[in-house]
Order: sequence, then C-alpha cells, then structure tokens
Amino acid sequence: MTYILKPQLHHPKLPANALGFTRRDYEGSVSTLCAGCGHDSISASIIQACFELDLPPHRIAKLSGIGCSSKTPDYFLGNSHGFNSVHGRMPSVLTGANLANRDLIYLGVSGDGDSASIGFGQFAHSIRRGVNMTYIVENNGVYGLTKGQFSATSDRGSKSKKGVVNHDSAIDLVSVALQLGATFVARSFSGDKAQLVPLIKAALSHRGAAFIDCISPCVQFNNHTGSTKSFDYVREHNEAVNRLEVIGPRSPIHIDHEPGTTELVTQHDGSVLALHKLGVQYDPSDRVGAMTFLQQRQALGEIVTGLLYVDPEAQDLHDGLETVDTPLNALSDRELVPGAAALEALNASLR
Amino acid sequence: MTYILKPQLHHPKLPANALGFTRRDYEGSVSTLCAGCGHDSISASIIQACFELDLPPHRIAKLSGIGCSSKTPDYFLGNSHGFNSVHGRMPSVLTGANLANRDLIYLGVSGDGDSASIGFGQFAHSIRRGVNMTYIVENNGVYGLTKGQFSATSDRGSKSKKGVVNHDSAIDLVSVALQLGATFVARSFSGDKAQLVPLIKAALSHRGAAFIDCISPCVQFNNHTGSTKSFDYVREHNEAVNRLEVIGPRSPIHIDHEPGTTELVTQHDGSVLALHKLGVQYDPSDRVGAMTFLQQRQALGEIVTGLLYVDPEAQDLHDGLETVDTPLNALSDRELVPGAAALEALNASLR
Amino acid sequence: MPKPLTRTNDFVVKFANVNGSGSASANGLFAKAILRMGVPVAARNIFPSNIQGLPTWFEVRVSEDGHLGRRGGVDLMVAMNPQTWDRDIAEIEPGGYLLYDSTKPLPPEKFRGDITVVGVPLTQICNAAYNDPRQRQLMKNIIYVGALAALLGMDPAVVEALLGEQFKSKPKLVAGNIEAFHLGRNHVLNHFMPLSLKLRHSDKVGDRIYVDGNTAAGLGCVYGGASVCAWYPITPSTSLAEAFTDYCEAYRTDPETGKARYAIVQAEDEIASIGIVIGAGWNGARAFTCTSGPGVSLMQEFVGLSYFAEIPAVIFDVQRGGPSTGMPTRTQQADILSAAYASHGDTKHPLLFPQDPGECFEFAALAFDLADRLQTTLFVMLDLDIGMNDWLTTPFAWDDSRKLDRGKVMGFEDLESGRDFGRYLDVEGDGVPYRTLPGTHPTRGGYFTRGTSRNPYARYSEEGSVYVDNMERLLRKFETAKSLIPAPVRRDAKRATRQGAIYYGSTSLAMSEALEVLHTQGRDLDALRVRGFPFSDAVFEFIAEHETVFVVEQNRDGQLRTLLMNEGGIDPAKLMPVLHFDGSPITARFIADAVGRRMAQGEQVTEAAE
Amino acid sequence: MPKPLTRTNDFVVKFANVNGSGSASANGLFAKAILRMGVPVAARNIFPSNIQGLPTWFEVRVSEDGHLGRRGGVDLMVAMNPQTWDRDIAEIEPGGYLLYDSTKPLPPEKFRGDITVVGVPLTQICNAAYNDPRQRQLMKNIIYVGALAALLGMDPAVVEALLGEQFKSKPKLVAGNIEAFHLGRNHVLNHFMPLSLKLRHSDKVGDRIYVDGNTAAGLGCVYGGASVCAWYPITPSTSLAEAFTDYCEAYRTDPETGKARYAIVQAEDEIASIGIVIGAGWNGARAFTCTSGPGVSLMQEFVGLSYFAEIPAVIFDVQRGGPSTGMPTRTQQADILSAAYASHGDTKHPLLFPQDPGECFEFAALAFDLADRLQTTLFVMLDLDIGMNDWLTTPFAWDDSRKLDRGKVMGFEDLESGRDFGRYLDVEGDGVPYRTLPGTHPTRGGYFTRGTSRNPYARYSEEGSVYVDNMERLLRKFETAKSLIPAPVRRDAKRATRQGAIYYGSTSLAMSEALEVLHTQGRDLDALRVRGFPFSDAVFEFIAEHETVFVVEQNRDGQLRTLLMNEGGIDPAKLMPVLHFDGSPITARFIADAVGRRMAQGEQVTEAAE
Ligand SMILES: Cc1ncc(C[n+]2csc(CCOP(=O)(O)OP(=O)(O)O)c2C)c(N)n1
Ligand SMILES: Cc1ncc(C[n+]2csc(CCOP(=O)(O)OP(=O)(O)O)c2C)c(N)n1
Ligand code: SF4
Ligand code: SF4
Ligand SMILES: [Mg+2]
Ligand SMILES: [Mg+2]
Repeated sequence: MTYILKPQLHHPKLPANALGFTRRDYEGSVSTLCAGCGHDSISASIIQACFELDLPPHRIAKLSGIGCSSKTPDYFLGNSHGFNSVHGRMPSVLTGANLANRDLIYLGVSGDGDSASIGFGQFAHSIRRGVNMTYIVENNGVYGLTKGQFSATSDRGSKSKKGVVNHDSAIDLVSVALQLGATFVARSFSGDKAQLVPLIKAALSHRGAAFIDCISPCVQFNNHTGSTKSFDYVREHNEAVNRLEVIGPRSPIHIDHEPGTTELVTQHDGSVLALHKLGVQYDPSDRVGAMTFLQQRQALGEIVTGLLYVDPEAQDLHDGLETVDTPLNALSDRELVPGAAALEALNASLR
Repeated sequence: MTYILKPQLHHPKLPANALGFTRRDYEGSVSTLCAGCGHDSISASIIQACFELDLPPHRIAKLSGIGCSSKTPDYFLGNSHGFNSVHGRMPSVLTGANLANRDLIYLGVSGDGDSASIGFGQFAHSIRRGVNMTYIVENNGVYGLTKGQFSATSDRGSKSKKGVVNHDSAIDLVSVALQLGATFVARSFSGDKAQLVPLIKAALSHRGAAFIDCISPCVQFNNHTGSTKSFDYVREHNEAVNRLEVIGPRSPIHIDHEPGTTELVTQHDGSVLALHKLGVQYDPSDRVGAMTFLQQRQALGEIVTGLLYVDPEAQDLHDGLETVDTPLNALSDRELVPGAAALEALNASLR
Repeated sequence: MPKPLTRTNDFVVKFANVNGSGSASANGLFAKAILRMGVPVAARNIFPSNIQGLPTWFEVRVSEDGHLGRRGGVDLMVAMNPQTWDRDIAEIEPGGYLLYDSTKPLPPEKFRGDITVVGVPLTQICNAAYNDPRQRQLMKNIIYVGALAALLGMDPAVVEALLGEQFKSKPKLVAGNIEAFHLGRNHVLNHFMPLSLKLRHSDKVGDRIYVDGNTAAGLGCVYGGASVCAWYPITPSTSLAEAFTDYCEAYRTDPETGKARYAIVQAEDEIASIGIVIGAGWNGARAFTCTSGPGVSLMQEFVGLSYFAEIPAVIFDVQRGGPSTGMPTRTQQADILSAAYASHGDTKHPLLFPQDPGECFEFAALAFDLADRLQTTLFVMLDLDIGMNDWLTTPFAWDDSRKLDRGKVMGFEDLESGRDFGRYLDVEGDGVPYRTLPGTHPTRGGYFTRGTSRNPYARYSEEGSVYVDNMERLLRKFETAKSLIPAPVRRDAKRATRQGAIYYGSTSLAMSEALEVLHTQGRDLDALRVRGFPFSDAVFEFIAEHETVFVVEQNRDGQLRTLLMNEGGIDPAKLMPVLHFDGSPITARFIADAVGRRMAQGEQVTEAAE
Repeated sequence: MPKPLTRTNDFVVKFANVNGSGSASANGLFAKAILRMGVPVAARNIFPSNIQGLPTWFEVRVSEDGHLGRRGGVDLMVAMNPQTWDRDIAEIEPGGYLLYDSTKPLPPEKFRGDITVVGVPLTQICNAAYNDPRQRQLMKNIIYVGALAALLGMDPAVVEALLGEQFKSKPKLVAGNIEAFHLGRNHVLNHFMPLSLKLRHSDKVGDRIYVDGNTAAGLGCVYGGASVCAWYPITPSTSLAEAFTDYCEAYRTDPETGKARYAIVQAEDEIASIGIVIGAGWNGARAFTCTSGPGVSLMQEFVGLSYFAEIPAVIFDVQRGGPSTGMPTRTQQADILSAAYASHGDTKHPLLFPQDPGECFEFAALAFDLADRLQTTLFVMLDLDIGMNDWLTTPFAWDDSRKLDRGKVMGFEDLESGRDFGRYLDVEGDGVPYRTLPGTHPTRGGYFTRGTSRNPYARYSEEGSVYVDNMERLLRKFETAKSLIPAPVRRDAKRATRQGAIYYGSTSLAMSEALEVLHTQGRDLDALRVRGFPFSDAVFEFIAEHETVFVVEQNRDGQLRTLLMNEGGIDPAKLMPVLHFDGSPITARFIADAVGRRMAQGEQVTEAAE
C-alpha cells in the first residue's frame, strides 16, 4: 500500500515540487562531517535530485555501510527510513530489503573503503545480480573516518598526507561495474553538481543496478598535492564525455543543443535521458566500447566522467527470480501459508 | 637456508630431471576426486611443469581454499608443504606465507566458488598487491564439493544439471585480473595439457601475481548440454591466441616456427617465453588491448585461451614493501630485537 | 562360538559401501521396506566429505519397540567395501552376522570365528545378468537387498511395491529392478537358511511419516511465512534451502501468473546471506538463512547488528563436527556457545533445539513468529543427524486458524493517529519496542537504523546513561523471551529419584532408550528435554529439585552446561557432563554406560535391578 | 554555598571541547606540565566517533599519591563547548570550580550556586592578539592553559620548556605559543586570586614514562620479534599498527641497505588480516594483527582454523563499547567471551590481560613466544582506555640475554637425523606437537596442513577415535598453557578477610584506589589481578580461600566471571559481579560504592572504619 498525503507547507515561500514538497522536506539532520567535505555536496545533490524527481520521501529507503560517507544518509531524506549497517555490507542488506519490497526505491551510499576494500565482494555480487538500486560510492581514495589510510581506489603512486607512496594497483569501480554487468554506470565529481544531479536522477529512475562512482575529496586527509583525489587534481583531469538532462515521463522534450549532438534514451519508467555529447565520440549504449574507452583514457591519466553506460531495457533481480508484483512483505497469511489441507497429501507421500 | 639433497632414485628406469628427480617425486597422494574430473588433469600438468622446471619440490608451498579443486594440492607435490585453508581465503594465507619467506615458490590452487564467490575480495586484493605467486583457478562453473550449485563464473543463461537457468552476470576472472593489475594472465583448459603445462611453467617462473583461469569440467555436475563449462562446449568454443614454449634460463633457444610468428619474452629469472602466434594478431604485452580483445571475443561466445598478458619487468609486493633479501622467517634475534640500549633513549623521550 | 543372535524386529544392520556407487538408494529401499512392513526403523547415513570413491556407511536400526536412536553395535554387517573390511568386520557383535560378496575368495583370517558369515557371489550374479558397467554397479546393490530380504524374511511384495513407486515414470526400470531383487533373493533362498534375525509384519509405525529434518524445516519455513531465503551451500545444511525451494515451487507459486511468492538467493557467501536476511527482516519480510558452523562464525558481526539494532532474523544451524572445517559430514552439537553468545560485546540470542524432523517443522514455523516478536536473530539448532537422516516422526499438522504473529509493528493508522513512536522505547515494559516498516507513512515513523548507540527515539547518542538504559532493556527483552521459547519437556522416572538428566536435540531418542536401560538397572533419573534458550524457570526448578543433574550433549566442552551455569547461576558441581563427540550420533549404550558408571561410583543406584 | 574545595596535587580537571579544534594538544600540554612538576597525572580523552565538530572531553587526574585510575567527579571544569554546557556544569563537585570563556555574557541560570566560577574572556583576548582564524582557534587553547597555570600555580618555566621541545623544529612557533600562554596567565594573575586547588613541585613521578598502551604494545611487537603485521584500520586499535610501523622504521631498517626487516600490510579487511597472519605464522614468521570487537567477530572462522590446525597467531583486541558498532570511541572489556571461545565447534584460546602500557609492552613481546610455544592464536586484550590514553608507567626494559622462544620446530638436522616427525604427535605429553617449516628438507617433514580432522601424521581421517584423540590432546595443550600464562598478582588485605576480589586489565588502578577506600571503611578484601586465560591453579585457590569473591569488570554480562565458573567449576553464587559498562573507564568511587554496598548488605564489614 502506498499512502500519499499532501505535505503541510512549513515554508510557504520555498518552491514546491509536483507533490507539494519543498527542498527542505528532503533534508535530514545537520551534518557532522568536516566543513568542506565532498560528501556533503553529494548529499545536497541527492536532495536536489529527489526534489526534482517529485519522489515521495518515504518511498525511498537509504542504506549504507560504515564510514564518513556511510553516515551521510542521516543528513538527507529525514523522512525516509535509513539503515546504517556494518562496514562493507550495505549491498547485501540492500539486496534483502529490495527482495522484501520491490516497490520502494533503494539508494545505497558507500565509501571507497566500504565498497572497494572490505566490501568489494558484496559490491561485485550485488551488481552482477542486477539489484534494482542506485549505488553511489563517495570516493575519496582514503578511509576518512579512521583518519586517512589509503583505500583500494587510491592510485598507484599517489601520496598520502604523511607522504607515503601507494604501491598497490587501484581498483577502478567503474570498470569493474561495467564488467560485472551493471546496467547504468556513471562517474561524477562532488564538486560538479550540474553534472551530478541529473546523473542521480537518471540512476534513481533506472530499473536495475545503477552505479555512480562519485569522486568526493576528503578535505581532512586527502586534499593535498600528490593526491589524485584532491579537488585540484580532479578538476584538472576531469574529462566529461557527455552532459545529461533527465526529462520526466510526462514532460515535453525541448532540446536546445545542436542537432545530432543529443541522443535520447527512454528509460523503463518513461523518463527520457537527453545526452548531450561533448567533443569526443562516445556511445553509452556500447558496454565493450565503454570499457575500452575508459581503459585507454585512464592510461593517459584522465578521469572520465559522465553517463558511461546505460541499458534502458535492463532486467533486475526480481525479473530473474520471477517474483510476484505484490511486495513480498505485503503478502497475506493466506498467500504465504499453504494450510492444513496441503499437508495431508504431503504426509501421505512421506510414508 | 636452502638444502638440496640428491634424491634417491626409487625408480631408476623413470627419466630424471636436472635435479635427479623423476616425475614420481612430484606426485602426491592418490586423488579422491571423481574419475574423469578435470581437476585431476590440472594436477598432472602441475606435476609435469614442476618436473620439467627442475624445481626442488620442497621449495614450493602449495596453498588452497576449500572445494574439490582445493583438495588437489594433496594429490601433487607430496614432498612440499601444503595448506588447505578455509573457504575463499587462500589468497590471504598465501600472502602471509609469502611475506614470511620470499624465497619459496607459492602455488595457490582454488576453485571458481572459492575465488569468484566467497573469495572474490581476497582474489582481487592479492592480485592488486602483486603477490609473487601462481594462482590457478580450476574453473568448472559450479560448486563441485557441495553438489553442483551455480558459482559466480557460470554464464548467464547456462543451465544447471537440474535444468535451472542462471540469471546472474558471470564474473570473468581473467578480465578482472587484468584490470586489477595482474602481471601474468592466462586462460587454459584442463583438457589441453599441451597448452597448460607451458603456461604453468611460465607462471611459476614469473615474478609477481600470475593468474591462470583453467577451465576444468566437473564430470559429476556440470558436463551436460546447456552447460558452458562442459568438455564438449569448451572444445567447441576454445580460441587459443598463442602457443607457448618455456625455455630455461640457461637453455639454448631453438625456434622451429615461421619467422615473424614467434615472440620472445625474457622473464625476470632469465627464462624465455617463446610465444608462437596462432592466426589472430595478439599482443600479450598490451594490457588494454588484451582487455578489449577479450571483451570483444567473449561477446561472440568464444573462450579465449593462451598467454593473454605478461609483464616480464613486473614488481612484486616485496618490492613495494622494500623488504630485506633475507626471508623474514630467517632473521636472527639480533636482527629482530633492538635490545635494551634502544630503550634508554626511547624512555627518555616519553618523560 | 557364541550363540547366533536371535531377534525379531529388533536389530541393527549396517551397510559398508563406496560413495557414488548408487548404494544409497538401495539401502534406502531396504529401510523403507521394513517401515512398510509396519516395523519402526531409523536409518543413518555416514558419508565422507567427497563425491565419489570413498567409504560410506548406512546404519539401519530396526526396532518394533520404537527405539530409534542409535543403539551402538552392529548385528548384521553388509560389507561391500574392501577398503574398510577389517574395521567393518570388527564392529559386528559377537554372535552377529556378515553378508559379503563372495565372488572373489577371501582368506579365512579375514573373518571372525564368533560370527555367522553369509557369502553371496553378488558380482558374479550381477555380471552374469548385466553387461553395462553402470547397470552392473547399480543392480548389484539391488541384488544384495534381495539377498537380505531372503535372509531376514522381508516381504517381497513390499519391495516390489516400493520399486513401483520409485520408478513410476519409468516402468522399464521397475521390472528391471524387481528382477535384480529376485536374483539376489532367489540365490539366498536356494543356498541358505534364513537368519535368526527376523522381520515380521507389525503395526507399530502408525501414521508416522519418514522424513529428514532439513526437509521438515524447509517446509516449516513455508508455513512460518518466510518469503526471503538467502543461503550459501554447506554440508549438512544445503538440503534445507533446497527443500524450501521445492516446497515454495509447490505451494507458493501464484496460481494465476505462475510467479513466485518468495525470493531465494544463493548468495556469494554466508556474510552476504545473513546480510540479505537482515535487510529483508528490516523491511518486513520474514527471512532466513541456513548454514553450519563455519557459516555461524562468519555471521557473527551481522548477528551482533541484529541484536543491537533489533532486526528479526532466523538462522538454521545444521551442526556438523567442528572446530574449523572439522568433520564436515559428521554430527555434533558444538555450536551452542557460538550461537548463544554470537558476536563481540555483550550479546545473547535465543535458540531452539528441535529433537526430530517433527519439531524441525514446528520450530521452523515458530521461529519466524518469535523473531518478529523479539526483533532479534533466532537460531534453530539442528544437527547433521536430524537434518540429513530420515526419521520416523509425527505427521506434519497445521492449525488453519493460526495467524502469523508479526510482533510489534506500527502501521499507517497508528502513526496517523499520532501515537508516539520511539523505535527503542519500552512501551509495555517487556523490553520489546515497536518498529515501523519503510514506506509506511509519508511524514511519520521514519527513523535511522544503526548499530551504534542511540536513544529511545533512535537518535545517535554517545551518552553513557542512554547506552546503559538500552542495554538493560535488551536484558529485559531476553527475560521476555523465556516465556516465548517452547517449554522444556519433563519426563519423570517411575520411582522417585534425586538424580536428573538434561538433554536436547537429536540426543532425544538415544536418551529415552538409555533411561529405560538405566531403569532396568535400578538407576532412575528424572529427565528434562530442553527445547530452547533462554531457559525458563522450569529448567532451573528441575535442577533445584535434584541432587545431581547429568547434562548429556554431543560436544567436547559441555556447551549447554555452560549456558545452564551461566544463565541460571547453577553450581557446576551439580551438573555432570556426559559428552559424546566423535562425530557419530550418540548411542543409548554410550549414555547408559556413562551415566550408569558415574551413578555406580556415587553409589547412586537407588534400587536393585528389576 | 559549600566551602570551595581545597586540595593540593590531588584533584580532577576536565576539559570540554569540540573535536578538530586543536584542543587535544593544549590539553596534553597541561597534563604533561604537571608531570614535569613531578606530580603524577592520568589523562583520559573522551572523544566522539567523527573527525570534526562534535563534543570531546579530556579528563586529567592529578594525584600526588599516585591514584591514577579514574576517581569519579570533576573538581575543575574547563567548559569550552556551549553544546555540552549544561551537563558539563552539572558534573562539577559541590565546592568545585568552573573556568569558562566569558567573552559572551551568559545568563545567571546557566551557572550553579555551589561552585566557584572563573570567567576569562578568552575569545576576546585571543581575537585582540591574532587575526588568522586557524591561529585564533589554536591559540585560544594555549591561552586557557595559561589561565589555568595562574589559577593552579603551575610553574610557567615547565610549560615554556615543553613548548620548546614540542616545536623544536619550528622556533617561531615556540615564541608564539609562549606568548599566548602568558596572555592567559597574565590576565588571570591580574584579575583573580589563585584557586584553592593547587599544584606544587613534587618528586613522585620518578623514572616513570608517560605513554599509551597501543604505542607500548606496538613496541612490544618489535621486541617480541614480530616481522609480519597485517591489519585493518579500526578505532581504537589503529594506533597500535601505526606505532609498530614507526618503531620498525626506527629499529628494523637494515643499516646497510635501508631495507625493511618487517612487512606491514594494510589488508582489505579483518578476514584478510588474520589470514595473512596465519599464513605467515605457518611459514615461521612471527605475525600479528590488531583490531577491535567487529574485527574479532569477523576473524572467528580463521581463529578456529588456527586452533585446530595449530598455527601460531597473535591478535591484539583493543576493546571498545559493543555490541555491533556500539560505542566505537568508548571503552569496555566486553569481548572476553568472544575471544576466549572464538569460532564454532569446541575451541578455547589463551588470552592476556595487560593492566597498563608497561604490561602492554611486556605482554606483547611475550605473546609471540607463547603463540609459538602453544601453536595457536593468542589474544592480547587491551581496551580503549589503556590503548589510547597516555598512562604513567614503568619504563620499558629488556633483558638482552633473552632469546626468542620459537617453540617446538624440527629443523633440517632433526629431520635428517631420522627423528620421527608426526605433525600432530604428542611426543612430550604436554599436548604440544612438533612442526616443520616449509622448505626445510627436500624429502622429509613435508605435510599437508588442514582444518579437517587428521591423524597424528597429518593424514586426512574421518575416524571418530582419531578425532577424539586429537581433541583431547588439544585440551592437554590448553592445560600446558596454564603454566605459561603470567601468574595472577595477589594483593592481600592488611587484615585477614574472607572476602576477595578479582579484576583485570585497565580496572587495575581504580581497583587499587577502591581497595584503599574500602579499607578505610573497615571493609577489607584480598585482591587478585588475573593476567591471562586459561587461569592457573592459583586463581582457583584464591577463590577457594574466600567466601565471596567480587569479580570486577567493564562489561554488562560478567564475562570473566563466566570463564571462571566454566573453567574452574566455581559455584556462581560465590562470584559477585561488579559491572561497569557505560563506556567510560571504571572509577574508584564506582567500585568502592558497589562493593561497599554489597558488603554492607551482607554485614560483611569486618571492623569499624579506622
Ligand atoms: C568491521 C569493521 N572494520 C573496521 C571498521 C572501522 N572503519 C570505520 S569506517 C572505515 C573506513 C571508511 O572508509 P570509506 O568507506 O572510504 O569512508 P570515508 O570515511 O572515507 O567516507 C573503517 C575501516 C569498522 N567500523 N568495522
Ligand atoms: C565458510 C564455508 N562455507 C561453505 C563451505 C562449503 N563448501 C565447501 S566447498 C564449496 C564450494 C566449492 O566450489 P569451488 O571452489 O568451485 O570448488 P569445486 O568443488 O567446484 O572444485 C563450499 C560452498 C565451506 N567449506 N566453508
Ligand atoms: S574526514 Fe574526510 S571524509 Fe570524513 S568528514 Fe572529514 S573531510 Fe569528509
Ligand atoms: S564433483 Fe565435480 S569437481 Fe568434484 S571431484 Fe567430482 S567431477 Fe571433480
Ligand atoms: Mg573513503
Ligand atoms: Mg567449482
């Protein structure tokens, strides 16, 4: 059952969305992160995206692991249920939640430590199962909450604040997600809301495993020279392949870009992704091409951002399992319990 | 310290290698696997490779997780120490063993359940750290020991023996290893010893993380029509990119292939890999190219085998950590314990 | 030579085979045929941790009196495995019997003088009749069943009927198997006298069903309303998830759409399995996983989260021989402590101890009500013996008026009515708070779940007093659990006694028999079967009433005894451990010996044997 | 108003700050200056689980008598955090003092009538002197140290010297900080009288050093010969690995090549950490990991492997508030059971309980000898209070004649000589077998290590008797451990008494003080500090000698008490739990109250107060 009540307008001057909610209705508790932390900008983008998509806040479930990044679900969507689980295991908890109720929107928030170090297995397996979710990694290349150790996304050769050089190969979560069958893959930067908000909107509207790797500098422990996840470094090396506009299912489509430079992708829920090309020829419907492009550009030191891959026809885990349309948590006793009659035949077969 | 004793010749008629060992000296206990299991062929290839490489058996340590595949180290190299650890965690145990004594050769044997399901995280992290090892996954697409459930390397759409269709994306360990920085990557087939033995020899001589994905049909649970890991299926779809010959550090090089079709790669230990090209243009020194090639061919349903990537200049974890040449387990008390004198200054600094 | 054993409907037959040779199905046929003759049977499979080629045994207890625990000892050995010949022969009781394949002659020193030896040239008979190697392998098994039928006086009509059912869809196989059966039976009829071990039609089976505990538990999960299952294969728990899958397909397929009213995920490991269960439980679906010891070790962190964040979850631990990989195909009750106090920090978790497949069904269904009511992880502790062996048990029954008890959940109307919602508020004083499910109400009842300390309104707090209040409430909740866990079952001795015994789980049947044996020795004990943890007052009253209480368990360290001492403040001196832990199911003989010896030492034999 | 507290070199100062504001270093300076005046000090940091902006406290116990546990109560509060003002003010003892920033006026109801209030316009002074915002933030802290110096009579020369040492490499900062210090000091000298809380030079510090337990343990690992460390960051254990790293760089760098005689890997998680440790231990290097509760939960499976396959490993568990993520920046002793009985199946593991950083060093070094000797996982149980706070402790000492005890390892010569090698053979009857290291001998001593059951020659076996023999040998080995674990430290009361107390770890200092307090109340207890598990006979003799034994712990469930009962067969009625578990370090007042009250109830006050 879904109840949609008209929200009371606490702030009559703030603009309201189609549901009558203001941006403030999508906010959460006051952040306890460091001033300037990239993660707070991502929270703001999530708020913006949900506001713009007219999502009823209580129809979203926010899940996270442990870390500064994983704390952020407390700081947005205060009316949504949230689950700050254990370190590296958000994907499994989200998968379970999703199985229980296919009707909610699932937003997983994690860190690079949470997803690429301890949680790499769960990250991979939730993606390859096609869990219908938006999975955002707030990627700062370090463990913020435990004070600045390298994470598995730190680039080889990058320097820690203390001057130690990382000698392990980095895990590129975007490439891994592509390889494991994610049906929506993007990379963005906490410092570029104009790029990030539409990506989050598109991911939330996507059916299937949508992954966003969002570089999000840690001002406390990884924003120095020698870091490849600092604000400066990311700004200098950022190569966006496209700009995205998300057009609601029932909204008219106006394209004010040059003809031929915009591609329209209609998602499963009817929303349209208008992809404006930027310079390079990039086809986000070609998985193998995307992987190749990424490998080549990353070898040159570029940080490729934008909507890197999308399959609007994607299936999700529920499709694979062929579950009923009613959320499993809403099935009645009658639908769940076969009753005494069934046991008679069964008992007979066991004699 | 390394002691090399002349082995007693128990079987004077068997051919001996340069150390005076016969093939039998590299054998282990009698296998308890099912008759015809692919894993037994891999054991035989390991035996052959070690024999041909003239390796002193006790200088090899064999490690594994849990599964039919992980049992096999009991069935080869009976004079070597072995460690059948816990499910999915061989990579960490091997890493620790390697740190303790950099002078031994480490052979990790695992299954697809062991490495791609429960152990995917450890697989990935041991590879990206560049642990000096040969890591063989005996890949049958199922959990043999627990009777035939899908593993994470089962292809989407493939059928279990009971007729269930897999709906999850497969993990391609070769692609993942390439992406994570493995410095030697190969795929082979338990049914093709001619290909497999040289690959194992080359991997054992490689310094760094050498990974071999060896398709190894489970005759008991995954050798039926509809499986993509059956003997028949693999034989039909096998596309070898090259044939390898491993030439010992001090052996003369005779190439009897057409000029231009053979590439020579000298490894860190002086051994030479002679790579004979087969049809396609394939460059095993190009990581990005290898990934692209694999993606493209796999999309066509081919199983690409051969030596897919090698970096003969690779560094290993010990290089990164800059550990001393003496194995850590051989350091003397004097080298380990700073003694009373050091404490005086230290105590003073803490007052 | 001792007199050959003479027994009717009361003996033990053991088959020694090689696994992967198809013997399991023939041996099962043998056991089931006896059942169909109306004689109670218990069969136990002792199998190796591999797929093909290693020794495996099948032990059949035939007991008209209904003693279906393991007795100890073997009256008739069917020795089909040369690898284990010596120890198989050694296991036969003096006066017992041996059936073997006499195709290849064996030297006399391979036999024993105090047993009756029946050599049947099974291979020869078989090879004469069949050519195909796989057929030869399979039919040889049926031939020895035929031989046994003749030796023991088994009704051939029963076997023929069973073969008819088994191969219903392949009539050609029916005829073939019946023929093989008679090949063996006729050979024996022609060459041997029947043994003094005899089968005879009876009516002692009644309406009982013959099923293993994993199957029963899987069915119980369906009846308990579980709709999400996440699991990772591990012996001996795998067949529980498989049974759930089969029963869901049968009973939970939407008749109109053909779609599934359940979701079963084979996860990548045990951590993911319990994570999925907790996510589903948080979101209001009943969810479970099944595993064994190594899985319980891996799930510890998540179980602590469930304890502290108060999320319902059910874990079936089908226990096997530990520690570590241990003896994966053997049985033990050695995860009791690991489960009861799972996870770091101060934690306690309820456990259920089903005694047989019947209770596996019951407790499985109950577990979901309890987990929802207590909002915590509940462990159902099976073991390999219950889980993987077929037991004769009361038929499954269900009361159609029963409702799934979802526990304290506030819905839309509650919230809309303005009722105060504090996720960790102890409203009724029983320590159990109310919860809301995601998506319930647009503006009320949302909260942030976490494993860190927080106040009754679920807001983060690092204040000591807030933390302490919450931890003490959790203790109150655990008190509440005592009244919800199935009460212990008491069985007083016929004579008054100051001696008691506590036992649980699969020990039950051997215990009953041992109590009878002890009684005949003049050693009487009141017995209490504990069915769950935390223990109710009745358990401690029982202990208080007795001078000495034997605690009978299948582990080395007396793990239930530890729980009794620790939770009940019981003087350990009073609790005598009786411990069987070699991985085979505990036997009546073992218990009777161990308890009898100790009672003798303490001169606690109250009366002479009757 | 009560009389203002009058005390010299004996009081408690608490600082209430915001984290990330640089207060930690100023507060540390304050504590260290008192130490340099020869007055013993204990400082405890109470910090939040975030990086910047949340409340944090720093509690300094000044005690010329050397009572360095937490006392309870606050004599002087330095209230710098408006967020926590109310509760900070409430915490001051009647007659106590408050120092606050009076730049912004506060209404009178924000204060208490029964305390002395000292308002210093810190922000105003600071802003007048500095412009840069970060400088303002940092210097304000130094200014309040100056104010305190004036109020308490702290020697300014000592502070100046300390600042000189601290900024040795940046002389400009020395002058700047000294100036700020005097800004605060002069303001107070000009406007206030000194308080009746006074500091005075003394000589009670002696040669003791001031260091935290994680640092000491990290150093102990270097001295214990550890050469492999694999770890995963988690509060409060992270600084142990960091200290090991620093000391390795200092003491373990090959002077010729500059290369490392150690390998430290920040693993991807705790499972990998313990896996690496076990791999290294198997291969003959001394290896450890350090973690906290959640890590211990994750390591359970591997610990069971180490137990059963007999691989040396050392785990430092720096305990924090559980369960689950719990209170990650608070202290507890609540992983005792999780560690002692870690893993499924029947298992037991030795534990060490250091009482302070001095013993952290000692026990860390010892742990590696014990792990090698016992070939098993050994846990060193620290807690946040010991691990992360600076304690005054005996200087580190090392006997250069001491050799690393590698335990029973057969080398090339042993094998070559033909000595029988059975990996799990109990040669000496102490339950401890011999092992060989990979690569030792070309043809002898190789074996296959596994977590499954196997015979004394390490060959796979599913035989029950083989399994039982091995499990019983492991119990013998655990008996052997009793004699290797550091003996308990007994401290008898001055008067004969039938009352005893058992305690361990960081409780030690508060306990000593509580015992003195109780003594002055005429309540005498003999006390026993347990230093490890398994407990030696001395522990059980102590219990036997007393009527009642209080077991003082920092957890909810009395976990050490459980171990005492379970392993010693002690009647729980005899063991009175005294439990403090709100996450703050236990105080002398708490113990004295709790024990005193119970003794009063039992009329166990043996004599009138002196
Ligand atoms: C099992 C476990 N291990 C370790 C920790 C300690 N821990 C908390 S957060 C964290 C790393 C967080 O890094 P990341 O996910 O990158 O988040 P960030 O703080 O950088 O946003 C660690 C190791 C924990 N909470 N649980
Ligand atoms: C922690 C844990 N979980 C589950 C198991 C049960 N188990 C044993 S082997 C295995 C799968 C083995 O599959 P794979 O690695 O592919 O090996 P294969 O038998 O196919 O060669 C599983 C799940 C276990 N031993 N430990
Ligand atoms: S430590 Fe880094 S990641 Fe954490 S809140 Fe501060 S800036 Fe953000
Ligand atoms: S079950 Fe499969 S993998 Fe295992 S031994 Fe048999 S054939 Fe090999
Ligand atoms: Mg991070
Ligand atoms: Mg497999």
